[in-house]
Amino acid sequence: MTEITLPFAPVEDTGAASYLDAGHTIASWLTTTDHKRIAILYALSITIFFFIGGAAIALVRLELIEPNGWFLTSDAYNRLFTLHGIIMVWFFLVPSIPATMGNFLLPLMIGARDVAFPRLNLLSWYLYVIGAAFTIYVLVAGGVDTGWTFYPPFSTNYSNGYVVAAATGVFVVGFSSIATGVNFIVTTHMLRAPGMTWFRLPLFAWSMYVVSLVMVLATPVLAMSLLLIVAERLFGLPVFDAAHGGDPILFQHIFWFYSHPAVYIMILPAMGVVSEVFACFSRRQVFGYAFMVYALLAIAVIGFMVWGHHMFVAGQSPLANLVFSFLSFIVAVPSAIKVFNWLATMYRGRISFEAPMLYALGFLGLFTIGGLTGLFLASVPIDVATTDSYFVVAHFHTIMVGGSVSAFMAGIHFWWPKVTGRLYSEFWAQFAAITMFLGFNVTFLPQFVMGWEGMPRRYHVYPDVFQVWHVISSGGAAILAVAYTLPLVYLGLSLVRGARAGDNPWHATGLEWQTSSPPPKENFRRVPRVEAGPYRYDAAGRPRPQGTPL
Amino acid sequence: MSERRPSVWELARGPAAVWALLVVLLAVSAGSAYMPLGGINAAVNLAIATVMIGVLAVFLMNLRWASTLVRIVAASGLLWLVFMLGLTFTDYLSRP
Amino acid sequence: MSEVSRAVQEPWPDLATQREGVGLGIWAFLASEVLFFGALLTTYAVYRGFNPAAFRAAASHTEIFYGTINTVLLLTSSVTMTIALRASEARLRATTINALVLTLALGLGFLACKGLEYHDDVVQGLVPGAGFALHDPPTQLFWMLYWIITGIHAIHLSAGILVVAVVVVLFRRDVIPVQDSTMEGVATYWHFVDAVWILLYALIYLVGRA
Amino acid sequence: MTLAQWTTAASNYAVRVDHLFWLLVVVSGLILLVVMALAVGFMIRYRSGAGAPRGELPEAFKHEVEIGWTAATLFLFLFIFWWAASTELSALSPPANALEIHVIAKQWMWRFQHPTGAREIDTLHVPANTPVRLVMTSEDVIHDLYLPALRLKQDILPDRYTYEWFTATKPGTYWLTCAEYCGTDHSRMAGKFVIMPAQDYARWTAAQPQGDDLAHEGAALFRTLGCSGCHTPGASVHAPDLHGVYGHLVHLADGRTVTADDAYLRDSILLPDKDIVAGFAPIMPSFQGVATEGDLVKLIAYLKSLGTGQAANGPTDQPARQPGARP
Repeated sequence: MTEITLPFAPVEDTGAASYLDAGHTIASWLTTTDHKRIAILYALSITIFFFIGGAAIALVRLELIEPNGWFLTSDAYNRLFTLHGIIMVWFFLVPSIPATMGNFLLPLMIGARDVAFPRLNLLSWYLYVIGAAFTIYVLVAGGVDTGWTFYPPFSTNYSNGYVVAAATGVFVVGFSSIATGVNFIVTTHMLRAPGMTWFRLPLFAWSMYVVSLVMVLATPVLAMSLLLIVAERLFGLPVFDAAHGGDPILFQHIFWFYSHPAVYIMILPAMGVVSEVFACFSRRQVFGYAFMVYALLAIAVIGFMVWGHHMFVAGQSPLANLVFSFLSFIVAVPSAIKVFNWLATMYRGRISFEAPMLYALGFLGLFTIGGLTGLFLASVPIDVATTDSYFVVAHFHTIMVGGSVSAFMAGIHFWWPKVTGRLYSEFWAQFAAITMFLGFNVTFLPQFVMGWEGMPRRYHVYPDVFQVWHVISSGGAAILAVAYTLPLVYLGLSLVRGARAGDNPWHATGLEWQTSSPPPKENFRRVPRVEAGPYRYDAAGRPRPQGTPL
Repeated sequence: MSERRPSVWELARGPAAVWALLVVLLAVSAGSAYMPLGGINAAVNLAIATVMIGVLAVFLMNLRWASTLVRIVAASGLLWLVFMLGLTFTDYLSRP
Repeated sequence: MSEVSRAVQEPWPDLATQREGVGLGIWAFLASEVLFFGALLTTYAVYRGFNPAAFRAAASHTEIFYGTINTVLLLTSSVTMTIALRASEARLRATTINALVLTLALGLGFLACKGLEYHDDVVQGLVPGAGFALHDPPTQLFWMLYWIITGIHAIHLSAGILVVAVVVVLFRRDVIPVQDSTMEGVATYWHFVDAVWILLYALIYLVGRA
Repeated sequence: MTLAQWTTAASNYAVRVDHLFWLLVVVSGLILLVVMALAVGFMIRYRSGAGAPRGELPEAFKHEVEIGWTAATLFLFLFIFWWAASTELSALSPPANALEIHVIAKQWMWRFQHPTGAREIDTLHVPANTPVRLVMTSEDVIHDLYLPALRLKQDILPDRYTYEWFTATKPGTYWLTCAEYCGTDHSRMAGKFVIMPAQDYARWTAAQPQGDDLAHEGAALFRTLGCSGCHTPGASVHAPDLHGVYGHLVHLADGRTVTADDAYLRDSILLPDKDIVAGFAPIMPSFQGVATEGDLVKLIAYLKSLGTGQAANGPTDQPARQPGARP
C-alpha cells in the first residue's frame, strides 16, 4: 500500500492496558463478559472444530481415490461425511463470522462499550461448549451415520449411530446461536454511539444485524425438528411414521425451513466482511451503500421462502415445486446486485492487494460461480437431474467454503492487527490466499463436472468412470489442506514476533480503527461521536474517520 | 422521590378486569365446543383463542404501551409462522 | 438514587434504556419461541388437516376438566404477574414480592394438575406405542402431539417458575432492587407461556367435543 | 462400464433437460466472464499508483446503474424460470395407456414387477418408445430411483406411493442407482436400466419364468388373506363390493368424495378407519404387517383387473401422483 499521511492524530494513547491485559489467568478468560475475550474463546473453539471436520473429510477424499475404497468400511465412510457435515455446519460455519468477528467488532463499530447482555454472551459460548461436548462424545463413542440432514425414518428407526447425542449437540448449539442473535439485535438497536444512525452503520454491522434476525427466527425451528427426531427415536412416538398417517416429508419441510436460511446465516456475514475489505483496499466508498443494505434485508426475508428447492424430488407437489423454484430465482437477484456493487466499488478506486483483499477477490470469483450454479438448481428439471449428486456438493461448497471461508479468512487477516496488535507476514498470507483459491478450484470444479455426469453424493464406492475426477478433486483437497494450515503457522508466529501494528494499519475509516490495537477493555476511553457514514476516502485515498471522540 | 405510590387496588383494577374478560371468553369457548356446529366448532374455538391471546398480549404483555419496534418484533414471529404454514400448505394442499 | 444506579448494569447508560433493551431482547426471544412452537403447530395442522376424524376421536379422550382448571390457573397467574410488574415499577417492594409468590403458587398448581392429568392419561393407555388404547392408527398422531406439546409447554412453565423463584429470593434478600429491569423480562415471558396454553387448550381439549 | 451409460440422453425429455442445462451454462458462463473481465480490468487499471481518473460519479448516475442491473438481472432470471418451468410442466402428465411397472426399494436392493408378472432384481427392462409409469414404494427408509440417462430422480417413501413416468427412446444398457442416502450400502444400491425395442421387450417378458400375472396372484391373495370373506356379494358381513371400484368415485361417511386410486386402496387396506365408505360400518381390521408391499401391489392389480370405473383416464393416470396424496 502506498504510504498515506493521516489527516488526524491517533485518538488513543497507545501502550495503555488492552483487553488482553485485563487478567492473565485461565479463570479470567472463562468468566469474562468482555465481548472481545468471548470472541477469542469462540475463535479458538471453532478453529479446533474446523480442523476436526477437515480431518474427517481428508480421510473421505483419500478413500475416494479408489473407486472401491481402500481403507475404510462403508459404515466408517458414512460416519465420516456425516461428522464432517455436522461439525462444519453447526460448529464452524454458523458461528464462524458472527460469534468471532461479530462479537469482537459489532460493539466497536457502533461505538458501544459491550454487547447489550454481556453475561448472555458468555452463556452462549458455554452453550456452544456443551453442544460441542456432545459432538465430541459422538465422535469418540463411534459416530453417527445419518448425514447432517437427519432424515427420518432412517435417523429415527434404522440408523445404528449415536443419533440422539448428535441431535442433542446440535440442539444445544442452536440456542447459542439464538442467544447471540438476540444480543446483537438489542445491541444494534439500543447501543449505537451518538450520531451513529442506521445508514451510517458499516455494512459489516448491518450484516450482523440481519444475520441475527435470521438466527433468531430460523434456529428454533431446527431445534424443534431435532427434538421431534429424538422423540421418535428415544420414545418410539410415531412422529413422522407413515404407517400411522404421519409424513416423513413434513420433517424435511421443517428441517429446511431452518437449513436453507442457515445458508444465509453463513453467507450474509461473509458479504459484510468483504464489503469492508473492498472499500478499504479500493480506497473508495462502497458503491450503492443503500442498495447493499436493502439487498441484505431482501436476502434475509426471501431466504425464508425458498426452502422447498431442497425437496424437488422428495415428493412435493408440482405446484409447490414451481412456487419454490420461482422464489429461488427471486432471492438470487439481491445476491447478484451485491456482486455488481462490489465490482463497481473497485471502479475508479486505488486498489492494493494485501492479503485481506486477495481473499476478498477470491470470494468474489467463487461466490459468483456458486451463485450462478444456484440458478441451475433453482430450475426444477436441472435440479431433478443433479440433486443428490456432486453438482450440488460442489455448488454449496462453492458458496460455503469458497464464499464464507474465504471471507472468514479475509476478515481474520483484515482485523488481526486490531485484535492482536500485531502484523503477520504479508508474503505468507498472500501465498496462502492464492494457494487457497487455486486449491479450492482444483477440488471443486471437477465435482461440478462429475455431478452433471451423474455421480451421486454420499457414495462410498462409485463407478470407475468417475475416478479421474475424484483423483483430481482429492489432489485439490491436499492443496487446500496446506493452505488452511499455513495461517495457523504465520498468524501464530505473528503473536510472538510480529511487528506492532499501530491503531490503524490499513488507514480505514470505521470506529474500530479509532481505538488502540488491541482495544482497551472498555473499547473507547472516550465515547466517539459519529459525524458521517462509513468508507469516506478522499480523492488521494486518505481516510476520513467516521467519528471523533467526545 | 415524592410521587404518590399507587395502592394495590389501583394496580390490580385493570388486570382484574382483563382477567374477568378472559375467563368469560374461556367459558364461551368451552361451552361452544359442546354445541354440534360441524366444522364451525374449530373456527369458533380458534377465533376465541386468538382473541384471548390478543387481549393478553395487548393489555398484560403491554403491547398497547410498547414502542413500535417491540410491536414489529412481536409481529415478526407471527409473520414468519405464516411463511412456514403458508408454504408448507402450498405443498400439502396441492398434492394431487 | 443509589437504588437506581444499582439497577443499571454494564453497558447501559441509564435504567430507562436498559428496561427498553431488556423488553426488546425478551420480545426477540419470544419471536424465536413462537417459531419453536410454530414448527409443532405446523405439524399439528398438517396431521389434523389430513386425519380430521381421527383427531376428533382422539381428542375426545383428553381430560377437559383438568384442561379447563389449568387454563383458569394460568390466566389468573398472568394477572398476579401483571400486578407484580406494576408494583415493581412503582417500587412497592412488599406488593411485588407477594404477587410473585402468588404467581409461583398458581404455576405450581398448574403443574400439579398436569401431573394428575398425565397420570390419568397413562392409566387409560393413551401413550402411543404398543398397547395404545385407541384403534385407528392416526389417533396415535394426536396423542404423540399431545405429549410432546404439553411436555414442552410444561418445561417452559417450569423454567418460568424457577426464574420467578430466583427473582423472589433476590428481591427478598435485596440483592437486586425491585425496579430492576429483570421484572420486565420475567413478566413478558410468563405471559407468553400463558398465551401458548390458551392456544393449546383450543387445539387439544376442545376438539371433538360436540 | 462406459461414461455413455451415464450421460447419454435416452429420452426426448432428457434431451430437453440437456438443452436447458447448456443454455444455463452459456448464460452463466457469459455472466462469469463479464464479472471476471471487469474485476481483472479494474484491478489493473485502478491499481494503487496507476494514473487513472478517480473522480466521484454523480449520484443520479449511480442510482440509474443500480436500477438498471437490478431490472436486467430480474428479467434474465424470470426468463430462465419460465424456460425451466415450461420444461417441467411439459413432462407432468403421463399418457393414459402407460405401461405400469411396480418398484419396491429396500435396503439395499431394487425389485421390479412387470404387469405380466415378470419380476427382476436390480435390473429394470423397459420397452422403448412406450410410455412407462413407475409406481414406487419402499419397505424401509427413503430411497430414490435415479435414472441418469433419463435425467430423472424421484424419492421413494415407505408406506406411500410415488410415481415417475417416461418414454425412453434410445435402446441400450444404462445405469440406475439410489440417490437418497439410505444407510451402509447406499452406494452399492445400483443396477442396470435396460431400454429395449418394444418387440424385444415383449419377447423378454414372455421368456421370463412367470407363474401368474400380478392380477391372478392378487386374486389368490384376496382369498388367502380373507378379503373375499366379506368383500363378495353373498357374504354375510356387510362390506363394499369391489368390482369396478378402481378409478371410481367413492362417497365417504364424513361427506367427502374421493377417487379410488392406488393410494386410496392401499390406505384402505392398511388404515381401514381412515376413509370409511358411506353406509358401511368401520369393522375392517388393518392389514398392517399382514400384507407385504409385494402383496399390496398384487392386491391392487387384482382390484384393477375387476374393471375400472368411469374415470379410466382420470386421476390414477394423472401425473406424478405424489406421496402424501390423500384421497
